[in-house]
Amino acid sequence: MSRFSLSEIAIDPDIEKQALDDAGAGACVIFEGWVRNHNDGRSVNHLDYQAYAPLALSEGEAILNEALSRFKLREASAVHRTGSLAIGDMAVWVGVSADHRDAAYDASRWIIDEIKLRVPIWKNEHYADGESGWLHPDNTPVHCSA
Amino acid sequence: MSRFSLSEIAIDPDIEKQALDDAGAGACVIFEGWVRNHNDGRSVNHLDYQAYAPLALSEGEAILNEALSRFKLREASAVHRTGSLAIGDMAVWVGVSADHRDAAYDASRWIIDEIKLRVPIWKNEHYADGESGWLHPDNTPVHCSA
Amino acid sequence: MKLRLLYFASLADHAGRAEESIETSASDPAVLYAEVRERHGFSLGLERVRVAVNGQIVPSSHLLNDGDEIVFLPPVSGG
Amino acid sequence: MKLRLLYFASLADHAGRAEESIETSASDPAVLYAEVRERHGFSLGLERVRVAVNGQIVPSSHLLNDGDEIVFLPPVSGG
Repeated sequence: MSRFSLSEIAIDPDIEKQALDDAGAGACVIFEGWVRNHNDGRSVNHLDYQAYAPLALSEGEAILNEALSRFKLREASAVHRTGSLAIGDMAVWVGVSADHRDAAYDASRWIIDEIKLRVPIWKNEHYADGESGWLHPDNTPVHCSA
Repeated sequence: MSRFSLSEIAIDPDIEKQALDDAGAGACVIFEGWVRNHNDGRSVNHLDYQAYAPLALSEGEAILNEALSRFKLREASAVHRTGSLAIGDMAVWVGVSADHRDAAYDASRWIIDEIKLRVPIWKNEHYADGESGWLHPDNTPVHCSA
Repeated sequence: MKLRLLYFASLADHAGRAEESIETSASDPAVLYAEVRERHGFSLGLERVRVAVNGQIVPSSHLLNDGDEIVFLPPVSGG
Repeated sequence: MKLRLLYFASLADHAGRAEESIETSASDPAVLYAEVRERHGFSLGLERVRVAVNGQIVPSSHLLNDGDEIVFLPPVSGG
């Protein structure tokens, strides 16, 4: 069963969470990334996520499996949106369950950091002033034209 | 509006999460404490939570308000169960929203640690061998009789 | 004076009750705890319990008044 | 040999397309990137892009074969 997925439609956190169930788990940490109405001082209207799907899926899967071996977890699961998102929409969902909360927090943070670092997904922000632009990992704009 | 509550019935995380909505929020971290089927090497059947409600509510509220001033959050909310819980039931739900994930993770962890430290709620575990016992904060049993 | 005490968790088990009203001359929670500890055989020392009077955490030297509601809080285990 | 290239994000904008098939003698992705960078005016240097061949991340010195699918990955911004 795959632990990482891409979704072209709204993420349903209740369905995603079912993958974390385990009678031995005492702690569950969930991270959700939401589309903000602002970035780097600019007003954002909506955004698009583009993924190189085959590699995104294999990198995401590798991250979750590595988390399961690095941290004392019961389960780990994540899903990332693609396509067009509005303010408040969920862009990414990361869930882990563990016996104890130390491992759950550490793993959750590690997974989202690795997703942002490694998974081939790109965010294109559309600003209130009508401009748009692809972003670097640190959320600064890509100035690719001279 | 109160940010901390006690519930005698099952916590509904979808309802709780509505308190976190904010168009400026880009990160949401949720912690859920679930009833484990084991503790300290013993098999657990179910457990009871007892609260000194007036003080639990004011301490919980103080913790969430303190989190909002300590960390750069948009919203923070928490609810703790009382009464009898079965394996897999949600004992506590803690949610925060923030512009960035650093603050969201730090605040979430701080809030659950403070709840476990300060809020007058006690857990009585019922073991598979028929015994039961109140627990200390570190989940070791209270040996209150000689 | 007359005070109302609430007991929780292991203290309630030891006292065999969740609350009681008592007549006492104890001037502060420290003296009061020694009194009820002896009566009910509590094993927890005063240094392990926090004291709430009328829903507020107070020092064990807090001055008690007639009609106060006192709770000795054993170490908590929520979450 | 014939190769298929996919472009994403800012590279797709610059190339004005999401994919193209090209005839090239470039033996590895480093040489190939220099070729397409010049043609499309990519501003990102090779040190800023990762290379995927047939869905796997590879070093820029990876030996290319006829029919390979190559993706130059600009810095990602998911999450």
